[in-house]
Amino acid sequence: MAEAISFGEEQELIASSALDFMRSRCSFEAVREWMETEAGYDRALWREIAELGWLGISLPEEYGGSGLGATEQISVVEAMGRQVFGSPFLANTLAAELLYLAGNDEQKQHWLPQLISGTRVGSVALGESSGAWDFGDFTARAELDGSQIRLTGEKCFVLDGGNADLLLVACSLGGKPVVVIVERSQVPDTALRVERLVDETRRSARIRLDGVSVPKESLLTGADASGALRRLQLKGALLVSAEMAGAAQGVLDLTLEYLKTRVQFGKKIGSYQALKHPMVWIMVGVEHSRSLLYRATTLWDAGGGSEELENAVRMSKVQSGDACTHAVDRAIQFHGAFGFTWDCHAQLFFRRAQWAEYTFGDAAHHRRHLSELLFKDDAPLSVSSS
Amino acid sequence: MAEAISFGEEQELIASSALDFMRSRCSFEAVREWMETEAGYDRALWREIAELGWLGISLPEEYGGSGLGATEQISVVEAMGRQVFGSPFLANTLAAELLYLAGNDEQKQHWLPQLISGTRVGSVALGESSGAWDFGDFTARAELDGSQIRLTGEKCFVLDGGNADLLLVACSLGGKPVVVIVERSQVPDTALRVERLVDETRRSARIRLDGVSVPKESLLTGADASGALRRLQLKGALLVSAEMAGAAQGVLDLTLEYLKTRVQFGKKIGSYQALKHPMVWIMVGVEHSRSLLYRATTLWDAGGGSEELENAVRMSKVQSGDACTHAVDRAIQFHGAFGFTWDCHAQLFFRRAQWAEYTFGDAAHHRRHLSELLFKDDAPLSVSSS
Amino acid sequence: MSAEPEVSQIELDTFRAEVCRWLDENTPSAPAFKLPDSFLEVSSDEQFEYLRAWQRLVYDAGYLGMSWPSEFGGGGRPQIFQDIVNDEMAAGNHPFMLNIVGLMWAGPVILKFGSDEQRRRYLAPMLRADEIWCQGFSEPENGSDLANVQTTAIRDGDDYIINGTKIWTSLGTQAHHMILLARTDPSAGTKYQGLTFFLAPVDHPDVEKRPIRKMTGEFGFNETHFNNARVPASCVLGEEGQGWAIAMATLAFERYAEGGQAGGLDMVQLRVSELVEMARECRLDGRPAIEDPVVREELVRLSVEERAIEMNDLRRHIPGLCRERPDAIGLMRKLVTSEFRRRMTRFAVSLQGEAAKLYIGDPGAVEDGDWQRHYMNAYSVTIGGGTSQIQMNILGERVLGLDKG
Amino acid sequence: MSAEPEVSQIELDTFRAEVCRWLDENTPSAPAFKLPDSFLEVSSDEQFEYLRAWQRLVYDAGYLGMSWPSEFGGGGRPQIFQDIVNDEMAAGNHPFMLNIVGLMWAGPVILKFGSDEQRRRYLAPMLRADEIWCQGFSEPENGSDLANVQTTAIRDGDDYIINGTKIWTSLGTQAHHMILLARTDPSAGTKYQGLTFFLAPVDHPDVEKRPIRKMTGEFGFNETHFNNARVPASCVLGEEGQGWAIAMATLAFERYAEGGQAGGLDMVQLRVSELVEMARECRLDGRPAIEDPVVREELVRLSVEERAIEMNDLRRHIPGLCRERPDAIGLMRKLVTSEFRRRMTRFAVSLQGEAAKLYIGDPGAVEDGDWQRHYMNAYSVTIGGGTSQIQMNILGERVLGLDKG
Repeated sequence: MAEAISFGEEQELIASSALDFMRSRCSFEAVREWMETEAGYDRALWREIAELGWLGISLPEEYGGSGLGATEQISVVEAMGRQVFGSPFLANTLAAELLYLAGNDEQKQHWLPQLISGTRVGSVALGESSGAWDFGDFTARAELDGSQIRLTGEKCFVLDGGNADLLLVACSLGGKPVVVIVERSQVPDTALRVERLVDETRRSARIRLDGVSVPKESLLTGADASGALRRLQLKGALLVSAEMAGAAQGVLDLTLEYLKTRVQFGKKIGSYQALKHPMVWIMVGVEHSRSLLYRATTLWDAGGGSEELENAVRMSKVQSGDACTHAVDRAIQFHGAFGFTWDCHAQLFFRRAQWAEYTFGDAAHHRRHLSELLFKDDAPLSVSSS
Repeated sequence: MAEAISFGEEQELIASSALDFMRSRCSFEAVREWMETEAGYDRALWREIAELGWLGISLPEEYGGSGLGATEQISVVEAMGRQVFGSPFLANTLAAELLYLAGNDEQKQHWLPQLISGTRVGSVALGESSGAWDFGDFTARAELDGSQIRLTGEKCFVLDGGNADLLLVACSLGGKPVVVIVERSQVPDTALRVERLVDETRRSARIRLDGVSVPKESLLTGADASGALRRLQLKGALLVSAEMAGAAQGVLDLTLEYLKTRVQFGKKIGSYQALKHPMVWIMVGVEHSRSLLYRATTLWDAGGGSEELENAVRMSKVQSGDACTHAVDRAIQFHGAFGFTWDCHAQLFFRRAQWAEYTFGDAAHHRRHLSELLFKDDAPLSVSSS
Repeated sequence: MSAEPEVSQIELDTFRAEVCRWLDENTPSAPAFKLPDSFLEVSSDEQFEYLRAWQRLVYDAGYLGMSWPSEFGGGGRPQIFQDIVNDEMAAGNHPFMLNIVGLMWAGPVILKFGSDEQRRRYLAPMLRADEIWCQGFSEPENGSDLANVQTTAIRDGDDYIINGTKIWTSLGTQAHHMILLARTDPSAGTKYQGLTFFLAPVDHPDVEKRPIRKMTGEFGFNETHFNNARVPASCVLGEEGQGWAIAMATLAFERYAEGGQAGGLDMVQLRVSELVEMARECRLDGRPAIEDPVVREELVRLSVEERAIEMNDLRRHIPGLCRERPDAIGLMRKLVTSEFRRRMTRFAVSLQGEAAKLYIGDPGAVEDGDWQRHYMNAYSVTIGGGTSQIQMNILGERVLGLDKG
Repeated sequence: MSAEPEVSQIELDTFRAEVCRWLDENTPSAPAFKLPDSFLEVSSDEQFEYLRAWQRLVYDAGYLGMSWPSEFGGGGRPQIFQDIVNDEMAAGNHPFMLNIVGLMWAGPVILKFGSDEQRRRYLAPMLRADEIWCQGFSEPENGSDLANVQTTAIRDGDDYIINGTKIWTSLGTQAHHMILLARTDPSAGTKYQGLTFFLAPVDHPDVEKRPIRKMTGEFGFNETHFNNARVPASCVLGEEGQGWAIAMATLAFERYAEGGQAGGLDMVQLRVSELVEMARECRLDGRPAIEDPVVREELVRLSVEERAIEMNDLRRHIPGLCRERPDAIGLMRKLVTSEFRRRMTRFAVSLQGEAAKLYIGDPGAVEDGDWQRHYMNAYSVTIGGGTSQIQMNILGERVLGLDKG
């Protein structure tokens, strides 16, 4: 029997140093400063993060990575979530993993060290305007034209699209999904539009591909792109789940602090059961989230590709999503009128939760999938338009 | 525009006298006594109820009824629900209404005065072992055999089946639904089995029809049985909804009383927000239930047969069901260890709520129907077994 | 406000038809700029002027203040006429009234406790939106604990000198007057004593206003600082020291226990039918959201609750159907409608799939991100005017008769 | 209880296999009569004797009390072995242990506070179910407010004379001993002082037992009346006056903060997979319930929560993953699992359609009405051993550090 939840000293070390780092360097005040800038993050801090080895934490050492696993990786992401940290970390991490999964040796050797060292920023262009979370039938297309690949269509919700030097664009070629490397310099400025997000600490972009043309060596040819994209999707859900577990924990702490200081009717407001009891359920949600998250990373690192892993990741995203969206909702309410202000940090978490819930599938989406996975022997439902 | 909620002095008079009567004559102690008896009710009280005119409250005066409407009728049922009153009232009322809807003049003139005066008890045999709430394809069958009708099959959940002198049996004849009058004396004792219900204040029975034979004049021939049964189903849902609205109100009052007397840690337990706030939501549920109930009865009395009426009745059953099942759940919990005992009256309401929720369709069933009614222009869902 | 004479159904039906016609003909077209969700959200001059012009038009047509006495600028008719106007305006989702603090709270409280002179001075300009009112009960240190007032008003000859800070004053920068609770006798026995209720001018050099930014990113609330602001004693409503009782009466208006002149017109109406429309347009996992049975089920739940709220509003006017807890529906309305709004707007956002994370101003946002803003603004009603938690205390104690905690 | 030496994974795997084999071979077949849902529900002699024989068999095989010192009848091995047995028994839904009050509370508290003489006297017969234990903390007037003890124990020479009533004593009629909290010094300053913890014999003529009927219609609890019952001073656990501290330590066992010998074995296990099975069998509106997407959605929600609870149980043994709130998972377990059980059993009943209203004994009932009974019995865990509301206070105060109300 595989260990149900693995735990190593490496993970503990990384988790506690990540939390210390985030708390000291990414105060909410700093986050608010960065969010007013165009890029949304601080490049000096980005370099420090690269030096800590976080950008390639789960990738092999031969590319400059740390050679650890998802278990250590999510410890970092959890800590980031606690402080509502933005930055292209998620974009860059997913770009590196997609390259690692689907790139050929040359592509990996060329690009991975640059992404892992933080000298260039990568991202993945997955979503389209349909908003579908199950990738597959991309309307963005690639066509071979001599030594070039010509692209058409549009990609949406591209994480840090405006910050990325390198975009891994998922599109279809001859009816099959492929991934193409597009450098930012190959995209005209007018083709990229930064999106206006609910979460102002995050950046994303919509990119028109019509007219973009890249050398045919830009096609990732190391492995089947379908499989790689499916795995990347799961990884994305797992990382965002970790972010939400962290954010739920962060907003729980923030709210507790307020409940322990704010006085009304001569008593700390946290002494009232109307606030105390819901806070207990928020804590329960956090604990559940963490347990399911660690279970999913354990399976990931055990080398799964199995249905059990998919199950575990979806359960983790459902649980973190429900817990976090509930926690931020109560955080606004329990801060009272102050909670309704821009200055109260609860809004940072509230907006982050909105962003994260709808990134790599919301809880309802994953529940739909789980219902198919768990009860697959039972008559599936189909819809017939009348 | 029709009055959205009608209200007359007649209704107020009946509502307050019904409540007074129920409170003085149907104490919880009395209810407990009756539930230990085989019949489950007190025949002397039954005669009094008949004298009050409640058994034919909404039926025309020519049959001995009071000639009032559903609005007055549900005022009585609400009051009964408040005291967890059982008796064959629901069975007898539905039998009389079905006779009135589908019987021919002779049948009405013969039977209605007997049911309305309480000299004989009627019931309706609608359900079957499938447990389906949408009647239509009855497996119980009637066959013409000369001057006789021979019945086969089985009816379940027959309200007060063991108490009834007269059963209106829904079955199919030549593929169409019909209703046949069966007198209790025509059913062998061994064919009737009293069911063991969660609600011990209620009675119901399962009846095997094989071998039962009645004169062919027993067939109701006054109107199309399908339409009558559909309307009866709605009436049943409406009456049970009223019962649940009353029961929710009753258990709210019962619990409030406990919360106002029980002291823990030197304070009335109702002063704790952990109990006070949920009680507020129970009250909200009660108020919502009553408003939707009165809306449905108003439409009923306005002579509806329309989709608007069906909508309103289903909404009423959904709301009363949700409110009542929630109220009884919290009633047990908030009575603490005493709530878990047989002696605490909360259990009477708890068990009644279980019975009522699953009689004439539970909230989930009516929500499924409402989803079809409200969004009928949208692709309906169909299930294809794979 | 006046006793209600019998009005025939025919007269009411005729009036309703007239109102509908008038609204059809006179409601201005939607402006090029974005309108706010409620008067609490007014944050630009163009929004302000648009809404002020609309209120003025409604008043000049005779459809506002209909039940207030005609000698003070009202219509002197039974409240039922105003209710019909309110219903129709809400049902047709016409723009809301601007001067809500005046119409709902200041007006009724001046009618109830004011002198005739005060009624003459304030009511007509209030109805016409010539003079805007704001509310000054909350302070930085008192949210739910309203009686903990720190602002002082010290008598000085024929004036009072006011010092202190009020917070969450909506329309604070445009307002002319504030209903203000201040401590005139700091030595009084309990925190409930020694308070006085003022109709205070705030269009005044010693009153400084600082806008507060909301979680939506917009403005609309203010902090209002009184720095030795001198107001005449004629601004006291009722008697000195009567402040708490008058404030409580005002909150009863606020909490919908008694209808003001603009009930139901203080906020953009949101209806489940709009969600159904959106569910038809938005796709989840490749199918219209409306085809997802789990979505349908929640839409049904919301529809049932919406209908119950509507029916409550009708039933509360029938005393025979509200005998046992006559105040219940009125007092629970704020809690129920605000929590419903929060749940409904949150669900609305979830229908949009990945686009749910886009906000107002993004061309790809569904319905221009309005629902995202509605959702955030929903907290202004679950928090403002007494949080839901305070509402539950009030209901548990006043309606259910449970002990105070 | 003992310090935990390193045990190799191989040794553990071998042990687990051995346990599985033993359970397969030795678990008795289901009896003809209905077994109760938990030890709280034992209400007939045949149930009692069946469960007693099973506990004895398990103990005699060496699978109970495994971590208690061998000199007192235990196995003297690391707790992990007992945990494995508990896991496997729970997973396979083998019958539960009978003497739960002893195994979970009385045993641990005697080990912690008792004299060696007491340990020798009580522990082995407890493990073997030769002597049955019951709990005597609650009284008619104290439910949540446990310290409000009215039962008195007055010293008289070498004895104490006990008077008063204890309530909700499960197995009260069969029990030999009760862990009992009584007031030995009524003049002590606060209600928490002057209490003493007794290991009181209840198989005694001056101790009268009256069965309490539960909402399920069954029995299982008792009122236990002490009428000048004389018990020797050797029955005092710890010191006179130390009662409250020892009772609190006992409740910590009860609330799962520390594992006893029978964790997870005190109740019939209910699993979401059983609901899925039932949803396949039952039809709603003519279709198998499992095909209804709304049913499926709730089954998914329950599955996620069930998995989270399982994973919590694993994670709590990894200190590195519980740094920030080390007690959280242990202390929240009772609240979470009992509320989950209530929600799950309620939903289970709803899958049965109209048959949901049939009860145990009706031939048409689904699974003989077991789920209806499970649902009602679920309240014994959301109420017994500290209501969910009290649990939330404890968690809010001890784990989250919020002020007492």
